[in-house]
Amino acid sequence: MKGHYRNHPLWFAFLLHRLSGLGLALFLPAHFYVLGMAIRSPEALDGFLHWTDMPIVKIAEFGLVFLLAVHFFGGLRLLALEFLPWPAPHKTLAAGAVAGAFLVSGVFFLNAV
Amino acid sequence: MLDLRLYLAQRLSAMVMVPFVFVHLGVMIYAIQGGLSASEILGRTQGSLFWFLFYGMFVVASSLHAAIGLRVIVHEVTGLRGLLLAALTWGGFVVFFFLGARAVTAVTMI
Amino acid sequence: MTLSNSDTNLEVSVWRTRNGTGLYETFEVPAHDNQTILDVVSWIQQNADPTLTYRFACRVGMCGSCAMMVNGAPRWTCRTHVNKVLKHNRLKIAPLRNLPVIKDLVTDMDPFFDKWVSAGGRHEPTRTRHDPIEEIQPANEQRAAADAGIECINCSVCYAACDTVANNADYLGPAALQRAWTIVNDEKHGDRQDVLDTVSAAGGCQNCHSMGNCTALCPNGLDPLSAIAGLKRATMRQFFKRGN
Amino acid sequence: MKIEIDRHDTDILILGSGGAGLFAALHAQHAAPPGTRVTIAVKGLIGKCGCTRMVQGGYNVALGHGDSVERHFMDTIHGGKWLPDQDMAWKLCEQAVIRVRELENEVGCFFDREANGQLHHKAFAGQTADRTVHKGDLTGIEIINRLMEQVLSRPIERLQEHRAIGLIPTADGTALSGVLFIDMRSGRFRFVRAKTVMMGTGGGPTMYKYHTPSGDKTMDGLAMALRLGLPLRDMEMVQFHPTGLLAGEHTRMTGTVLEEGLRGAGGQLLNARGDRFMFDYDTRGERATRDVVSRGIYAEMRKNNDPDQVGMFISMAHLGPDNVRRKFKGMVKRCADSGFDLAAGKVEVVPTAHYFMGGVVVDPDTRTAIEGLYVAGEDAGGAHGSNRLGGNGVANSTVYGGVAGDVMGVDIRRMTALRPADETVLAAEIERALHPLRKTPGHVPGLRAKLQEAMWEDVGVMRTGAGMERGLKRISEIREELSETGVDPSNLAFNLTWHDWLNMASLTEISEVITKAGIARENSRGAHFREDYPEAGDLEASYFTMARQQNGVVDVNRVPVKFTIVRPGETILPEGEPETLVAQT
Ligand SMILES: Cc1cc2nc3c(=O)[nH]c(=O)nc-3n(C[C@H](O)[C@H](O)[C@H](O)COP(=O)(O)OP(=O)(O)OC[C@H]3O[C@@H](n4cnc5c(N)ncnc54)[C@H](O)[C@@H]3O)c2cc1C
Ligand code: HEM
Ligand code: SF4
Ligand code: F3S
Ligand code: FES
Repeated sequence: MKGHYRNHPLWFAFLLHRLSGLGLALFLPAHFYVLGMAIRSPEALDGFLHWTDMPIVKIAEFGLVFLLAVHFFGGLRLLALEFLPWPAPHKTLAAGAVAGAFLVSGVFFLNAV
Repeated sequence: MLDLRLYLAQRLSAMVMVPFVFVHLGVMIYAIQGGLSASEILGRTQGSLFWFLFYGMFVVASSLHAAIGLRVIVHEVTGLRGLLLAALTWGGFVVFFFLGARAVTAVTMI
Repeated sequence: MTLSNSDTNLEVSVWRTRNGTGLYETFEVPAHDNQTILDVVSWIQQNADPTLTYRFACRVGMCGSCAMMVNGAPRWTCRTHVNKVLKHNRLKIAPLRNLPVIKDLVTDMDPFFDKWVSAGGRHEPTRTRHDPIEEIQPANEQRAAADAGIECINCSVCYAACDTVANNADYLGPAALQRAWTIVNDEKHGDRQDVLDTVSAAGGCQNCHSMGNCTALCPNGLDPLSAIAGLKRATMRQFFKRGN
Repeated sequence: MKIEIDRHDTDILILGSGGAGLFAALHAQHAAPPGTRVTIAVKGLIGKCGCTRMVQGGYNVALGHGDSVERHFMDTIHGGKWLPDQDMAWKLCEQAVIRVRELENEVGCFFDREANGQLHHKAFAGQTADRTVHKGDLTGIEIINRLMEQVLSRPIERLQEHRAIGLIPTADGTALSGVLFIDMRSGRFRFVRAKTVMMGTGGGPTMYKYHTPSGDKTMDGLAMALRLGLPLRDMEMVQFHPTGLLAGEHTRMTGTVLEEGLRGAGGQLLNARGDRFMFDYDTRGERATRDVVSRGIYAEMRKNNDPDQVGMFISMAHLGPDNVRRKFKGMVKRCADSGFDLAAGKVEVVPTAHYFMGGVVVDPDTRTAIEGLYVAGEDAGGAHGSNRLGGNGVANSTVYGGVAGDVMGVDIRRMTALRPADETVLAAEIERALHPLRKTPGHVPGLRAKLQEAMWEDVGVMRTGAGMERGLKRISEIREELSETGVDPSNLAFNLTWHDWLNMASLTEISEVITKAGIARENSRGAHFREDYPEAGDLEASYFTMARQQNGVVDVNRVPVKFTIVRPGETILPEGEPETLVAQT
């Protein structure tokens, strides 16, 4: 029990969830904006999508999928914790969520490169 | 800062998004194979009522969800409250929703 | 009795209130085998600086008066053995977080109790002293849920540990909400619906992010996190039942 | 030093927030006419100080298993060795029934149930029925938390961390005007006038080297009553709990209680050589009553006489460590927190001063000899006589606290005005508190240790006339030393050292009374054991001691006990009732 008291899975899960949520919320308008370009010209969109071939953009995109995955599984974990009257294997749930997130984003990443 | 209604709105929108995100993630993993192109995306989605409803509901849910999420963070970080906080929440929602609606129409309407 | 007048000293930094703010002052305190944080603080007041202020009463973990921040974490000091928290022979002791400081290590606990009361944490009777005592099976599920949080000593450790409390002044906090959950499960309570309404208002249970510091640090091993999750479910169920 | 004093008025003022204080506040608020101001003032935080919160075992009430108020009463009289005020003891037993129902039904406590849903009762030593209701082994937390919620949620004025330092009478001395406090947080004086005052500061024999009560209890109430000239009774009666934790002088854990149930469940007491010894003193061995076991341990300690190995040991390991861990979860964890293994090892114990039977003389309505002052709980004498049954302490404070609230609520209707204070007494009490601030600062804790040593050695578990005379001398030396020991006056806000000094002042004053009362009782009853007078004496001629301070001198008289309900050798149990209903093991 030495060390910092926030040093436990549930608090990290909270932090991760908040940061990923925030990241997604900032990305969301940008994402919508890019797709919205399709109204004016599919070419503009294409131009942008070519961009996405660049490694740095790939990484950024991977980051987004990662965020979504993290937030998604973290959210599922929270919903389960809050809505299902289970006895409390909270920490396992938290760990599972992170594992799930890595799995999905890992698959995405492997596919992307 | 949340009360029961905002909380429910956020949780319900999260639940609504579960299948959407699932599919969305799947589509992205699938689509990224071989790179993205506008025509590929548009070819799949344009004129499809299914995708219109799919992305339409996704946008509504995520706008609501994200607006409320930001509200919480803003309140907890800056201490903002009252009317200003409400204005920010709904302002956020409107921005998300407007951009989102534009995107959906762009990709699904001909 | 082990007269362990050991030769090692602890290096103890203690928060002192000075001119409206404060600072840490450091003391050398002799180490002993059986020594709690409260003993360390008492030693300083009794032998090094008679003006040091701290609070305790029962000295056995029942009154919840003695909690402080010890090496960064909130703890009941009368039952925290020095060895459990000591880092490099050093201790850093400060007043409990999330409450106004009165002086040195003493906080004003009124906000904590005000929230306890405003979360509906008070029994509304359904019987009087002239009625027999209600027969309640202890194994009954609701009773078990009520019993789970009943040994709270209102020490405010969870309240200090919770970052949501720190960032959201209106948030009722884990202890008060856990008390409300006990009441919601107490079949003797007169208006349980009312408690659910109270805890669904602006500072209520919905603000908890399940970060679990409360459960991780409760010195009595209570689980406010789960109690609050219980409230979230119950308030939601009530919402859909009533349809408003 | 210019002394400013804040003045403040209320109608009903309550000192202390233990079982007595909180119940008094609730009942007073209910019984008094609408608009009556009720104020509760307390040395710590409301509900978070005092001993009611520390109650482990439980609450005695005749509510089942064939038990009756008569039986509870007879046990109380036998336990008190015929010294109790019988009307008070009767009211205690009778009203406990109502009070427990009030606690369950109105205040919101939940006491443990049997599987069938009925109240669970257990038996403490010295009881002839399963009588004690409880909430696990944390009964006091349940009682005080629920009471505290009721009080905090009502319009009752709170003066927290306000230490009462003087009861201030009117100029003619027949009635009380109000109470002088130190607002501990600011260090300022505050005088609060009230039409009625209830004192429930809970005694607290913390002048002994080993003691169980909470740190805020230092006999302030009794010392104030003494200075006011009120009679105090049974002051020699200090109950020792046999098994206090011995963890060294540098830790506040020392003296705290290891629960009674450990011995009940088969825990063994071992001496330094590892041998059991209690059967040398009593056929019931470790399961004998508290006073007997305390004397047994004390006698062994004296025999052993080894400064490096002071205490005896309690050992549970033979019952199976896992079993012990399960059954005594709280106790095992508490010991572990302070570095001891109760489940598998052995833990060093000493008898520890636990409860004070003596107190202010009151009538069964809690009225005292002075108009406007009421006393309830551990501050009041009479209900327990020479010994208190386990479980009767919290019953006493909650029953009589409630009574005081009811009675004040009624009495206040005929008290139309607040009474002016005797300003000379007020000034004198302020002067008294300021005394140490004018002396050269010294080491107050050292003096307290000295007093605790003296009381433990000379006025402790076993007493002799010569020992107590020596004790008196030591006390008066300590008193003189205290009067020359100062406190740094530079910052009085929340100055604990100043309060340590004031604590010491109260403790020394009452230590003297305890010792003088002990000298006056030339027999052995209950908690008071004299090696030079080991017999109980003629029961028919039972007397209690009554101490009083006049012109600065404490005198002790003997007053015959009135057997208003039952005489020694008789019983009020119906013909043919079995002697005990407790299954014998
Ligand atoms: C460890 C322990 C275990 C016990 N277990 C049991 C048990 O199992 N069963 C049982 O029946 N009894 C038990 N007792 C005894 C019982 O707790 C007490 O007899 C009873 O609770 C006393 O109640 P009270 O209201 O008179 O005083 P307390 O509850 O002690 O309250 C006294 C109050 O007065 C305040 N006060 C003190 N001085 C001042 C001052 N100068 N100014 C203002 N306020 C002041 C204190 O801060 C406190 O709030 C136990 C006692 C202890 C110590
Ligand atoms: C199925 C997908 C999703 C689920 C299950 C989900 C679930 C949740 C839940 C339960 C919360 C509440 C956390 C709390 O109160 O502590 C939350 C917060 C949040 N979500 Fe989501 N979410 C999802 C998708 C999204 C998306 C797509 C975005 C962004 C556009 C987003 C942005 C946020 C933000 C900003 C927060 C606030 C974070 C905080 O308060 O710490 N979420 N989410
Ligand atoms: S829940 Fe635990 S940490 Fe919180 S106040 Fe109660 S006992 Fe203390
Ligand atoms: S730490 Fe705080 S956020 Fe919730 S789970 Fe506990 S109350
Ligand atoms: S002093 Fe009572 S809990 Fe620590």
